[in-house]
Amino acid sequence: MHSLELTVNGRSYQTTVTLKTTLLEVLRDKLFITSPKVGCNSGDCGTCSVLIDDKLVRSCITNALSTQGKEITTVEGLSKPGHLHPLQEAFHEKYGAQCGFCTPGMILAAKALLDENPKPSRKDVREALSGNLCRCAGYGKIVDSVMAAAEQMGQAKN
Amino acid sequence: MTMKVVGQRVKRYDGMAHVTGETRFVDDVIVPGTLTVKALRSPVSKGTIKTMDTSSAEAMPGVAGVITAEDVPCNAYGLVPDQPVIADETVRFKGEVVAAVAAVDEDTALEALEKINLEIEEEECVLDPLEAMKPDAPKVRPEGNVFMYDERPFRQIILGDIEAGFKDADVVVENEYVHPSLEHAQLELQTSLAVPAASGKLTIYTVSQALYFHLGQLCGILQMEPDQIQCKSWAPKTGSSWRHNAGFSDVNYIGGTVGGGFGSKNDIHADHVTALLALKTGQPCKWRWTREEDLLYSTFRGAWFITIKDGVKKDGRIVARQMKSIRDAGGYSSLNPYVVDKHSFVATGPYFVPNVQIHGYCVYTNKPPASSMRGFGVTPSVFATELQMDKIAQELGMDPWEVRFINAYRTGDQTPTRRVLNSVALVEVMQKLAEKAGVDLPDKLKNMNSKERGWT
Amino acid sequence: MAEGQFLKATDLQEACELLAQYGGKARLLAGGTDLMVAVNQRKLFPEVLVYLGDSGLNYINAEGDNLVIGAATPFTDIMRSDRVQEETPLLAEVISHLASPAIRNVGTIGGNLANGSPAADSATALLALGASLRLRSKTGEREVAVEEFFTGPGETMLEPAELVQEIIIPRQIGGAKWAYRKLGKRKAQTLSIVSVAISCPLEGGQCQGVRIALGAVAPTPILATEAARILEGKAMDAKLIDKAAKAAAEATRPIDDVRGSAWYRRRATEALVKQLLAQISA
Amino acid sequence: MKKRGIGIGASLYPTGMSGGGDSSQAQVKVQPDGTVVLTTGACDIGEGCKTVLAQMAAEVLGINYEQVKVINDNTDNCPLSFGTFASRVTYVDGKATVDAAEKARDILFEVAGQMLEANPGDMEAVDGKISVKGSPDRSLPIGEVAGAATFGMRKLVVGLGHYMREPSAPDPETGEIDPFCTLAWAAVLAEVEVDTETGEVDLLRLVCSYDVGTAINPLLTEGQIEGGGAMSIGAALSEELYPNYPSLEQAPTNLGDYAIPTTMDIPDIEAVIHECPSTNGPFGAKGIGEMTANTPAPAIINAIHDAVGVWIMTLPATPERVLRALDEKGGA
Repeated sequence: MHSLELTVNGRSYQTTVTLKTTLLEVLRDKLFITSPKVGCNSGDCGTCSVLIDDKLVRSCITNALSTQGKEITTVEGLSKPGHLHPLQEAFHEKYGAQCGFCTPGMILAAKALLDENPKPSRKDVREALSGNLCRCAGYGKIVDSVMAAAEQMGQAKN
Repeated sequence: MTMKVVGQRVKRYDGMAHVTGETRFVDDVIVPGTLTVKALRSPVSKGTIKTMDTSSAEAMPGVAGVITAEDVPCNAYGLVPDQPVIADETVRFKGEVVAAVAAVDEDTALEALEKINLEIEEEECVLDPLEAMKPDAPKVRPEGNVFMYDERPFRQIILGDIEAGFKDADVVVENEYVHPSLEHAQLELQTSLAVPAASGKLTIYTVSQALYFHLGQLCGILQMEPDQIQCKSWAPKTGSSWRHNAGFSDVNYIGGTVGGGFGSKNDIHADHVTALLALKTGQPCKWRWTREEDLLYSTFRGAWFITIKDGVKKDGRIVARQMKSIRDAGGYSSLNPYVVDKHSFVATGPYFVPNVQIHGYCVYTNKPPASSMRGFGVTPSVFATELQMDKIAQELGMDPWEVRFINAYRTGDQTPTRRVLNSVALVEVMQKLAEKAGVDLPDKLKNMNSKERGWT
Repeated sequence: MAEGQFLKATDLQEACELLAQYGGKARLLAGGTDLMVAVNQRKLFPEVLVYLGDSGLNYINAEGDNLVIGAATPFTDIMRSDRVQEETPLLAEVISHLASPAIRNVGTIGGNLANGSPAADSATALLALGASLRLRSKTGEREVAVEEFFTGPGETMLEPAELVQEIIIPRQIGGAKWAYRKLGKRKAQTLSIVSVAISCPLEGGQCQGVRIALGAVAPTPILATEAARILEGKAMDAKLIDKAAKAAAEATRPIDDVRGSAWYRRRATEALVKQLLAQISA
Repeated sequence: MKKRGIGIGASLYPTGMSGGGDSSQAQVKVQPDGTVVLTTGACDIGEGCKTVLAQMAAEVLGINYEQVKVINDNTDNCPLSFGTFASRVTYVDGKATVDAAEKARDILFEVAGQMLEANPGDMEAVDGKISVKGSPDRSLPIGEVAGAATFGMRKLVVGLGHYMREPSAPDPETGEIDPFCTLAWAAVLAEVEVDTETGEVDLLRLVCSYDVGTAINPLLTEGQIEGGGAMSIGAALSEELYPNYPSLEQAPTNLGDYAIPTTMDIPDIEAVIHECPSTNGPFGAKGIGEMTANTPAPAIINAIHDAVGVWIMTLPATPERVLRALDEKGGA
């Protein structure tokens, strides 16, 4: 076993992993952070999306040992009690979530976009979310949600 | 009365939990001491199990239990209970479960599967339903490859006089349509966690989209006495080493929050196996399918082969429809006979046809069992019917809108199953569509409504 | 079960030494976007992982007439690089259609090439750009043209203890016209059924050094050399374009697979080459 | 060359299991403070049944949606629902919920009738109050009534509801049967652009018009229309479980090769809601969960025909199928 130290949602953790352990397994099975989901284990669906040092990645095909010392963000880390991230507000308000299974990954993909591009077009949003599959919603209301959040965050800044 | 809540765009009840990641799906439930389940699947599409020796697997450190068909009290389930939980002697599709293992972790479970000594004598299979319908085709099932609706090998729907209808027609339009097999591709994989208790109570965390439907079936698997078995083809093992005698209140099915269904979770995929392993090992057992397993071996929308022959008047009226639809059901009934029924009941689409003859076939092949998927059997009938409408329009030199307006059901029309319709709105729905899409319909169509035909 | 070793290479030299030390047992890990899929599916049981994330092989430099990209540079970094966008815009365009944003964030160009996939999108861009690869081992280094690098489906000329150090791309400052199309089962996050990348420097309206690269239509990504020869030194017109497109289709050796038939791949190659050349000449 | 075309399709869809017999039950419990717990066996598979059932209960009891909490998570406590399929939950479980809520409301009317010295038959539940119809000054907050019922009159303010369409079997000879609760209606328009050289189909526009009876929650209704539309787009253009049917070879083993649509494959779907109330559904509702996935595919295929004159008789219309059809026809 190898020792692994990493920070998740601002809290540091130490755990042990093998050579083939994925970041997703660390989060779910060791740290009990379950918002990243197992949808394919091959990087095809995006339900396991998390941010590593603010960059969107697939935790299911991220070798855990490659995250040594890194900062991981999951959707649990976006909200504080009684205070949602504007993206969370918008997904709730605009019906960006149906079954909810893709939602955590979708919100993180959207966050990665807005961090870099605070005023995206609908096309920008579609491109940024193109690796996150949703089988319920047909994507329109998801794009609506991201656009609304961008608007909200833009106003908050001014 | 004006309504205050109904009709409002209120936010999703569980939306807050979804966006915060709080929503707990089956895979997110953590119970200490849970074993990992993996299944051994048939490598062939059809065959007879000659050897099934699990002793080496059972002897492995870390393996808590192995089950085979011998361990299933009533090894037959489904709406038509004809599918074994674990294949017993005969395998009918590639990927059919022939044994399952519960072990301390995934690696151990997978290693144990490799230690099971399985020999299957491969037999000639049939994958094409059109081939399977031939008298000399390899038998998927002992009693024949076509589901019997009463005395017929098809569901028959008859209205009016089909021959008179064709005689009355000016033109006959006949075409063949193929609707392929489709996968639900719901994002939450087939997953089940069964937790036994010393009291005898079994708790199952399920992805089911039909809790009570599955509860009933599961109790059937766990308790039925041999003389209660409805299936004829697969006799249960009376010498089963244990029997649970479960009633509805002995099992608590926990679920209700499903990560996408679309019909993929109307059939039990994993709960029966985890339940049996939990009862055998006395430990919580969890089985999460891989995406590959889910794509290849879970239920799916079976393929359809549809022939439509319509008798049409020059003015656009369809006066006769003869339709033959063949459903590739795969190896077991699952919900297929029902799917064919639903398809057949509405096989003229949203159009009034006075003379109708529909034959819907449910045909078994050596594929995983097809079953429900969003739209059941209606999806392929809509596909075929709507292409057929455009082909009729083309044949008559008519506008595709007009053909649909002319034939659209009106209030008081009779369906092929002789139901008289109320609350009909197709004409209005099409008018709204045209308006939204910026299509300027001719006045004749703009002035139609669903109350009356508007033409003679 | 053997514990396995996770070794971080802090520089190129160390990476090469570790590869030499552990021979065939060692696997290089950068983004892991292909490697970990194989591990998850239990097709690969690595005993030694040599991690390249901190090896310093993440860079985009201008060296004389060339742009030099470190093998462990993630796709997103390449795609967003001003230098790449200005000097080899074809590469940036190709990468923008590759896999998905999350994969591009960590997947590296060296890893993509080393896998030797016939459908490796980055390879078509590099073939069209006339790039070469610097391969490195403990005992030496060599530079090979991208067209020589691939030897078969999933196969490259890399020796067991050798790695891709960097990619060397001739800079195309001004002048060069280019075009790219990828045809997959859907519009994003999809493997190529056919991909075509064309780089076509024009001098006085004439094609000079045109290169037409084809992906997913042969055991390796290939160059349609005959098609290029047809165009070389000529001004493009519809007739010439047709001829070149047919020649490109002739150069393919496609297979039937889950994504498309050989027949279709050949036809689509012709169509895409034709459309892209028309786009370039317009 | 690229050519554009427009295609339409129409359809109907039956609400509830064909042949009936699919029962559902519900329990509505009014707590002593007037808040409500609805217990149902219906699974929420993403369509949002918890939301619409809570809306129905709130409407009957004249309270806010937020005051209704829903439990649907286990069979020990939740009453029976046959399942979330057959587009049945809004209608069948909806009727059971309305039945339960009305029965709970009847108890409140009876109690309030005693408190206000009025006939329970003359009461109404609106705006969180139980009032005598036409006399807004004679009213009590629902919490006060529920409290009085619980602590004063020792009553359990619980309504148990049920609905089941009588089971029926088709006549073996004619197939005659009255199989479904009600019918919903749909029409869809698709606009495509077809590349005549590669066979690629680009879906430019999808307009979906649905009769939903009554939209209990138009936001969720749109969600169904858009989501079903996306599924049908996948069926029309890219999805196929057995590419070499009937052979099992080359069946996709991952979600890259089984190509469900991504954000880039779906245009902003335009949803049109038409409301022709069902005569017997809860508040006139019908069920459209499934039918949304049926009509876009043929509309897209008809649009391809309109664009380039070929019929794709076997789904999906992959570029390869379109190109082969164009070859057979001798070009666009």
